[in-house]
Amino acid sequence: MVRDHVRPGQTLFLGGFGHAVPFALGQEIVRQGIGGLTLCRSGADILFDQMIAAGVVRRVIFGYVGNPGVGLGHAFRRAVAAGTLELEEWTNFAMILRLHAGRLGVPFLPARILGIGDQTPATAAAARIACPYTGTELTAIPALVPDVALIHAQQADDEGNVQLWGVDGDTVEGALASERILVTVERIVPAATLRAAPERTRLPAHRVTAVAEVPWGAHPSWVDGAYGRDDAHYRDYDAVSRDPATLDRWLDDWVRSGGGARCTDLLTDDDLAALRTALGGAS
Amino acid sequence: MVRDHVRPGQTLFLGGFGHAVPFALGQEIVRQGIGGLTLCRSGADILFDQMIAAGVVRRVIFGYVGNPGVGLGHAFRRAVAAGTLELEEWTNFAMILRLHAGRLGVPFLPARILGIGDQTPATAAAARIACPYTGTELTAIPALVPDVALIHAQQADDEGNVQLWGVDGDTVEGALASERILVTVERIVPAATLRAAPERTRLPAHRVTAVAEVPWGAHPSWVDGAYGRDDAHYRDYDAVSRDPATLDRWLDDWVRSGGGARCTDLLTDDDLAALRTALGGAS
Amino acid sequence: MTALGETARIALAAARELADGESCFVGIGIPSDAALLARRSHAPRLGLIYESGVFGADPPGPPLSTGSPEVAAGAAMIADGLTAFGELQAGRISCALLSAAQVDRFGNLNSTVLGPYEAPKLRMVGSGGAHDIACLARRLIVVMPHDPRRFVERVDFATSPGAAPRDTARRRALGLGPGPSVLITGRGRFEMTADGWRLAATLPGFSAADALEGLPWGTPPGPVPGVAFDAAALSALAALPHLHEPSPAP
Amino acid sequence: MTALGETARIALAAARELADGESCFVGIGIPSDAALLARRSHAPRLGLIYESGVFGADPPGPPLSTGSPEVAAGAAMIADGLTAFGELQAGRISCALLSAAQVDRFGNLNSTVLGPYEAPKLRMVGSGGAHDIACLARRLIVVMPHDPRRFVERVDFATSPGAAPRDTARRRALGLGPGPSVLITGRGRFEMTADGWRLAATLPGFSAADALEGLPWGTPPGPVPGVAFDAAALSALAALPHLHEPSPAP
Repeated sequence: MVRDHVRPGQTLFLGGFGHAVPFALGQEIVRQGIGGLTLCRSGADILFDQMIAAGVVRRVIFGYVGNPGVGLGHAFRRAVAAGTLELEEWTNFAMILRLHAGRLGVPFLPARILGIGDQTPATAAAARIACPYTGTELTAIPALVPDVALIHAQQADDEGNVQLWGVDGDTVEGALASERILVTVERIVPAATLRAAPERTRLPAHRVTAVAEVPWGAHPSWVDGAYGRDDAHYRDYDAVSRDPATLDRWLDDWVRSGGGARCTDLLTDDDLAALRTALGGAS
Repeated sequence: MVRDHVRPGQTLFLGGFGHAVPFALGQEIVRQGIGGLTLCRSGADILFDQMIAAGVVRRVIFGYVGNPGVGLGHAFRRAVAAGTLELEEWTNFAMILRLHAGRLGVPFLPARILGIGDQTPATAAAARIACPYTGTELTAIPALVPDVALIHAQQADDEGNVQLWGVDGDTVEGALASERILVTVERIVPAATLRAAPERTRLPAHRVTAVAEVPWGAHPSWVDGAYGRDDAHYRDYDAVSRDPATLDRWLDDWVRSGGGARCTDLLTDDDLAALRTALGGAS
Repeated sequence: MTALGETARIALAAARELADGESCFVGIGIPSDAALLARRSHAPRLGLIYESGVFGADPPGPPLSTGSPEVAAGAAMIADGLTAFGELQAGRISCALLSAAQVDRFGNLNSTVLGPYEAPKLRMVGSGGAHDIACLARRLIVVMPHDPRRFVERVDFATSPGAAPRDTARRRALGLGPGPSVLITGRGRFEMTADGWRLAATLPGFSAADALEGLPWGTPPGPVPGVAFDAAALSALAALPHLHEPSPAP
Repeated sequence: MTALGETARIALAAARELADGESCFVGIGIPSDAALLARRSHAPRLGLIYESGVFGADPPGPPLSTGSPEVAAGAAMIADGLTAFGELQAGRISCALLSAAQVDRFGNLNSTVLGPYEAPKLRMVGSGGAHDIACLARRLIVVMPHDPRRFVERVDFATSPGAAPRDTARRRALGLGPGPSVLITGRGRFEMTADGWRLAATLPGFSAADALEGLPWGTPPGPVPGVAFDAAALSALAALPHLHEPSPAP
């Protein structure tokens, strides 16, 4: 799926705001060495950091890059220091609005933010406009239309309708803003099962380019109703990612040699059972 | 609830796009004779027409007023001809964007519509703006913040969290755009029941002014999972509303003497059972 | 074939305009019926989208409203109106079907007023989503019964803008869709040209003269082919009872 | 009382700022802990809102991320980030809590870089929603451990704008919230004035001199009252083990 639909140099939206982060898809891109990419989303976690460490990322468009609740993104931090990563830095709300504008098919949306405080080069370049009715000064947040969205979700049917529930953040905004949508799911379900709960469908089949069944495809993040978040993995990543050589060996073990769903091969059956019944997982 | 929170002359958003139209709340306003109202929504059905016929409406802000699939809104049509109703006429997408702007707290949102074709006085007065990035000419759709939203939904808990699923249209947009939200529900449920399916909650407790349990509160429209749409009632309304005197008698029977949930008193038990098991109702 | 009612003929002819895998924004009535016929015959993966926010619908019976139980029953996705119109504005929906009270030479549609706006002879329902669809759809098919009163040189109010050459230039400048390209009536299939509608084909049982009878726009440039309804579509029609009523021979 | 760890003290003191029935936009860490403490003691109807789109949360344990299972578990509503920030921008959320790497005299917060933006000494995580919250919140409470390195005359980068008099005027013109009004540290409670933070109260076990130790802003204008933690809050704290660690006496 990745081989057919992701090209070097493209702009990719990565789904998952803490929940349902598309690790399997992102790590497959690392394995295939598809480089020169621009990654975007509002709040990004260690999948961004891993892809930066693996050298496939040229540029990030973001509101936050780190290891939430744990600390900094160390590969991100080093790449900034080395000058090997271009930054286009917004805020989380600004990123959501950039994607919302893309999704709605307008070139910009107005917002009250970014008119005060220190600005990054990106936000300093944003246009200021006046509301034609009230005169209020607003920031014109430019639309963002990524080439490809990478999404992990609970389930899809054969036609490609995708059901995703639980924490969303900007996942659906980013998917619908994108030209193409690639999806991994925990399971493929019959069309009748999906159509019995149409409110859970968030991406309609005609917008979805390809779907693959990849259980555990969001590990170490979590999938509501399937498995909990592997917080220990996020904490471990902080330790291994502080040193570039250690991180490189870790990427060999966890990403390059298998990765994605298969990185769960490195967990014991007991580990997986514990995650399955963890908070957020199946009960 | 209506007595405490609705004042003459206010602007009311009426929820329900075909589904879950707040008939009980609207008809209670008629019974209490709260007049001089402005009603707004995108696509409005016969509840607008009844409130116009009852003389409580001074103005409508709308994209459509009619009896969907059946015909015109006859009281609406007559009030326009008589010059007793002020029209502020947009389109459905424009109304959705007006409410969306209100909900997002910006004074306008840009859109590609309303720049071609004949314009109503309202749309002709809408400002045209240029995108500061692309130069594209766009229409600035002004925000709409109704005083009160009237909403019917499936269920709520004691705290006032409201769950609404199925067809939405602009119901949630209009509710969140409004200063206050009044809600009738088919049933009050324990907080634990509601919190077991938090994706179904669409209005958070701190935004909801009051909730009342009013089973059948959306009849003759429908409530997903509870009862089907009483299409025969909509067809009958077309017949009775063609003549003002007939309509006035009908309003006495169906609205003024009881109305809302109680208008189902006029249906037989067999009628109600049939609606409960109709398409869309409980199975 | 003359046993087919007018609604059935229009739905059959309009269904032929829709390809498998397309997404199609539809309203209530013939637009919905036509898309459903296509989905039940040659286009099983056609995605029906209603302005109420329903995607991938497959109504088990004719809905009265875009928010009716029939629209929701068995749908693939229920979102909201913002999602439906947003996808349309972003150019993510491949086509749309519209009808109205009046259509004119350049495909302007009227669903607002007969007579002047400020003092109408008949106040109708208003745009609903029709203006938005006519602006934003990437491909637009208009369906109308062959009732000459509905076909006018210029509509009383252009609720839904058409494709006159001047409008086409403005549409391009605004980043809109091209406007209506095909008109299906109960008797013929018309295509939009720089001079307005041109009869491109006739429906089974009707001649070119029948198709143009009472219309304010011109004669066909030469011989006009006939549209043929295939067996799959006719058999799908048979399963939609409300479209299967007989009608008087023309 | 000196057995209370710094995190617990800050959470207890910040919780006192929140009234029952309020809605409160919170992030991970002490902001989340403080709001939860309030909800579990004097403010049982406090609505916790996370930028991930979760409303009415009641985390059973400390989440690492605003999208963590603990945030979703038992929440009243899960929507999306647009809904959360939209409600904030529309002024529909009564207050917010923020923390950061640095805070300065006028409540500017830095979570972007130490050193210059183009050549940082330390590149941090960036704004996330912090800038947005600092602009839009109708009432803003800042929480910070008492680590003098974090308290500076002027932050290296004002990710989240403060409430200097010049900024206050601009905030009014832009229709923004007033900026930070209260700062809770591990030792004191500060209020924003036209001259910047002014010590308004001390936390149990600390003197005014302790509260100001190592800070770049001035002495208190006179005697400063002490904050008292009530029994309900302390008992709620006991049920939140991660906040109950002992800490060295000051």
